[in-house]
Amino acid sequence: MSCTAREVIAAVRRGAEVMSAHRDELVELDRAIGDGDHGENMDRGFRAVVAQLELAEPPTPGAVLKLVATTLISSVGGASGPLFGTAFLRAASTAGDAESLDGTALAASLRAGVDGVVARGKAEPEDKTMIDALLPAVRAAEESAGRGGEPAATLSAAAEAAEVGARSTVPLVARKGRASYLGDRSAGHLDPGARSVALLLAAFADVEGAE
Amino acid sequence: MSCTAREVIAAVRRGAEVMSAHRDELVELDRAIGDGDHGENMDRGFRAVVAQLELAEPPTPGAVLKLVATTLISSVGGASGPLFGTAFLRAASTAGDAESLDGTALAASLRAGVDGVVARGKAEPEDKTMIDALLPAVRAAEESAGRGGEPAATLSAAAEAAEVGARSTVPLVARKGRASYLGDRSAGHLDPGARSVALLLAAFADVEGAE
Amino acid sequence: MKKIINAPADVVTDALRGMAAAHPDRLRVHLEPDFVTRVDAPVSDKVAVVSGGGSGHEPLHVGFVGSGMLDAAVPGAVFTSPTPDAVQAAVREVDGGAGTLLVVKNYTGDVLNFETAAELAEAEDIGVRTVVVQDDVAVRDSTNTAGRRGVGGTVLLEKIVGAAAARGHDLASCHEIAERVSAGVRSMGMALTAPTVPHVGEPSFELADYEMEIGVGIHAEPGRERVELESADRIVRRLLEPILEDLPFREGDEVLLFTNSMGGTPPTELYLAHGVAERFLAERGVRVTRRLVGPYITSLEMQGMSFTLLKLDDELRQLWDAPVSTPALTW
Amino acid sequence: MKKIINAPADVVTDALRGMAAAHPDRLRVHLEPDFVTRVDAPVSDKVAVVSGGGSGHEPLHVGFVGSGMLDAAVPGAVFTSPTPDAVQAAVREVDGGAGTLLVVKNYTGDVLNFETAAELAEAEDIGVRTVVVQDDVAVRDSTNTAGRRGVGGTVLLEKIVGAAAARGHDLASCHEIAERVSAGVRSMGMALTAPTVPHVGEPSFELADYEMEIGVGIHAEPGRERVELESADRIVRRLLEPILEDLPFREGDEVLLFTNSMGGTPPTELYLAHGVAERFLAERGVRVTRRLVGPYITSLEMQGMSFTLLKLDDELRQLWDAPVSTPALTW
Ligand SMILES: Nc1ncnc2c1ncn2[C@@H]1O[C@H](COP(=O)(O)OP(=O)(O)O)[C@@H](O)[C@H]1O
Ligand SMILES: Nc1ncnc2c1ncn2[C@@H]1O[C@H](COP(=O)(O)OP(=O)(O)O)[C@@H](O)[C@H]1O
Ligand SMILES: [Mg+2]
Ligand SMILES: [Mg+2]
Ligand SMILES: [Mg+2]
Ligand SMILES: [Mg+2]
Repeated sequence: MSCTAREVIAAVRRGAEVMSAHRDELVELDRAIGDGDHGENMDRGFRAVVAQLELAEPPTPGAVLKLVATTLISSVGGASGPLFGTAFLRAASTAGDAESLDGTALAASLRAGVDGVVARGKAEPEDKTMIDALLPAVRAAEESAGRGGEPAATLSAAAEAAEVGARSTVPLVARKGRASYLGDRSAGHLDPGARSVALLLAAFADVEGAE
Repeated sequence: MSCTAREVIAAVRRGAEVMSAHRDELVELDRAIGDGDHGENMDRGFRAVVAQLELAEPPTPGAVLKLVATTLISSVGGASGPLFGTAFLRAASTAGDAESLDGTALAASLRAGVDGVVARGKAEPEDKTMIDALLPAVRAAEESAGRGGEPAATLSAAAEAAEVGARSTVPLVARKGRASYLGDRSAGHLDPGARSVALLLAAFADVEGAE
Repeated sequence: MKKIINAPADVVTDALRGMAAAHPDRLRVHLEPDFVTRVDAPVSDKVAVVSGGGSGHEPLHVGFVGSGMLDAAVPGAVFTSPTPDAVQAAVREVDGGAGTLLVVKNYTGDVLNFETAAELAEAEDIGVRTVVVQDDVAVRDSTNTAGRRGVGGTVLLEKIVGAAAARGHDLASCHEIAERVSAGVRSMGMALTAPTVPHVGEPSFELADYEMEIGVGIHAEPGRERVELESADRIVRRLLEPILEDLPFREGDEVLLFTNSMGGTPPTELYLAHGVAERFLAERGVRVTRRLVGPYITSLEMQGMSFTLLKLDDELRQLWDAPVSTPALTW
Repeated sequence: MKKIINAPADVVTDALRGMAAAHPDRLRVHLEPDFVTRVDAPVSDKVAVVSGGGSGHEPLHVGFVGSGMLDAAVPGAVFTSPTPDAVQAAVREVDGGAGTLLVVKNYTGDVLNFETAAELAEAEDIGVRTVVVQDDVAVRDSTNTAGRRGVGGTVLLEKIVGAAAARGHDLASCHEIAERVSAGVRSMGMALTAPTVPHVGEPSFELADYEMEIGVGIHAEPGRERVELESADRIVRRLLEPILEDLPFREGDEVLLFTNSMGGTPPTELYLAHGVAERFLAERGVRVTRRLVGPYITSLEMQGMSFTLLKLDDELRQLWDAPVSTPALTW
């Protein structure tokens, strides 16, 4: 089994629901070590994505990912807008024109997306950013796909690893993004961007698992 | 017995002490129905008077009253500055060059002062202003002096009446000054200016009584 | 009390010292008695325009000293009218031989102190006329009050009469123009929070988290009513309706709309309210042709706002447009 | 949350509508994407100066659009960088053929979004150069942070480079001047209270009644330390000493001193602090020859202030003095 545009669209819609449901939680996380807008940013961005999907549903997984990317870039702003935007854009390129993605193709898209975030944001592991959720997620995805995992298995491996990775940001002292201004005071808080990554991947895995 | 410049000076100094001791109370009263500066205004004014008295002590009761008047006028500001200033100025005129004031002269000075406040401020009885303490005070002073009362008796009659008069402002709805903007909401509060009048007259009576 | 100050009693003087340091090319600051004059005062043969009042409403009046507006401003203690000797000293310093117009806000203290100052100046053969601004429709004008308070209209009046004086109008004409502005201007304000007077140390009133005060004065005097917080749309309506009712600003009238912050309300909210007000007035056919938006007459750090509407005619519009150069208002 | 607004999500757009109504003669306001241009843009053969960033710092940047300063400003959501398409649209609208200088405050979001915008504009053959302002000495500049934040220096840089563009400097020269300002400017701020972001509804941080935050950022980012409230004299010292330590402003140096309110701090306190700062600098032989005092880069309704010091040379001083005409800054 491999996932089609229809499934990617369903996953994105589910992601939007989750972002909306967790808006206030993400605002609170960002208020603690940032400027309190992350939940609003992600919610605004994914609402815009859903609005775009109402107008027309792109025909391929790659086209869906590209629509998500450009919509996030032009509606989120802040640090997370260009970073998530780049991730989806690179993932879209890698997905290309394929009608559907198998586990390996999915892992490759995820890898391209994560590399894009690293290239743009220049964060390193343990800088207390979304990278700390993304890197373990992509490694887990690649491993699962390498074992011949289906998209559902690949995504749920990624989601689990992202969850662990996000939680690992709690004790860290931030070295990138707004939280870095806090110095030592940033320790003891979950990074909002990492939390978003974990939430989104869990939402995507959810939908794939249900198919 | 009649009171000399020395005694008037002592009375004024005692008045200054009382204004300083009651500064915060008067601020609170004015905060409730005005703008919260009355205690600060009166304290600033009487401290300036004491500073002037340190430089030179005027030779007659009239000259002392005039010094109090001009100093209050140039240091208090607000509504109470010109009103108390006018009161002391008119009182000084009436005291003239006399070396000392007996009960009758004292009552006459007080009358002139009160008339001055009415002329400048155009308040009527029960408008909830200092007038409501001053008018009963001057009537009591005139009565006491008419019965041949000494300055000490005259002043303590005035002080007692002022106290009652001040308290009578509590239920009134203000029709003059800043408290009038409150309309019905001004009822239930003691008028700060009336309270100052009562405090000052009690302080003056205190000193005269002690002589 | 959270303020960036040293001794509370010195706040006004310390701030004036800072103003002197900040504007050496525009202002001359005098201490004891305290007043501020334009650096080139007196301007010969020009009517001098002098105003003043309690401090805490900055930039009013000290920030409006300069060419095309005030020749001098006399700040009293916080929320306390200045004393006559200070006003007299300022008048003496800026009168250029053509007389002085005193702009007074209608509060008992200001009226009485400026009255005495005018007498003192006249005794020195300085021609003095006084205009008393009383534009606050929150106060019902009746024999049961000290009369309407002078609020936002003061800013517009000082600009316009300052321009008239700069153009060479004589004292009688400046006074007539000032009275015309005063007759055609109305204001109403509201507060979300209370200010704290430095020498008091406590907020001037208590307001619950969900409450606002409608019709508040610039000394945090209570207003017409205390109601629950509402949307900007409704707040704007609550302020503009009494203004439109009081002075018949009618369909087709040309007006200046002044949207003022009480100090703590930031530009975003103020512009937002201004936009709502323009639509509200347009719907009623009132033509806004000039506007002023900003914190120009404030109440320390109070959050809140006020609207002022002034009926314009050709002369008033031209005087409004005339150049002005002061620390707080320049064009 | 006490604010004069309608729906929290519409605050920025609603405020822009009000700005359009308030300044029809100066500004053109575009919605979706949101940006503000001077009414006469594009100015042919002049370098266009474009800035932007999250809203909530007004008058920065929208209030600085006009002749002698910005050609366009691009406001994002409150405290959130604008998106690249909005910046690109603004550049397209104001570029007059001589290229565009982007003024970016150093925050991850702003840098990334403007970077993309620059790429998009270059793809359309518009010459673009970028200057990143990073003047906040509260943040230790090390590999352990996102680098220093851009704060008060941005206002001075926008004024000066705006004047250079107005005088006909080309893009390379404007960029060089901007880099010179950036190299010679340092800032530090403090807060007495926290702002409340409309879509959050709660204060951005909690501060006890007796506390202040030293080194706070304009998005209410925490600062160097949280200490007990102190006198203005000590607060001024706490802000100026790190500035003087960081960039050697030395005896004899000529500087511009910018005393900025974070929004909720009123003029009295600001001028008071300015006066203290001038004395402090004079004692150290630093010559203040130009000053700016007011709320120019704010953090919503936050009470607090910041100082910015800019080293002046003849060219920078002349560019500072050059005429400017915008809603918030005019001379
Ligand atoms: N340089 C970076 N690289 C990767 N992620 C980053 C970087 N800077 C910030 N982030 C992520 O962005 C998140 C904050 O996003 P958001 O609050 O939407 O933007 P902003 O910080 O501009 O307000 C952080 O929690 C962090 O995970
Ligand atoms: N018209 C008036 N006639 C007599 N007394 C007045 C009048 N207006 C105000 N007062 C008195 O002045 C007092 C207030 O004085 P103060 O607070 O010092 O001045 P302000 O009202 O200018 O702040 C009031 O409590 C009242 O007694
Ligand atoms: Mg954020
Ligand atoms: Mg009072
Ligand atoms: Mg007062
Ligand atoms: Mg942000």
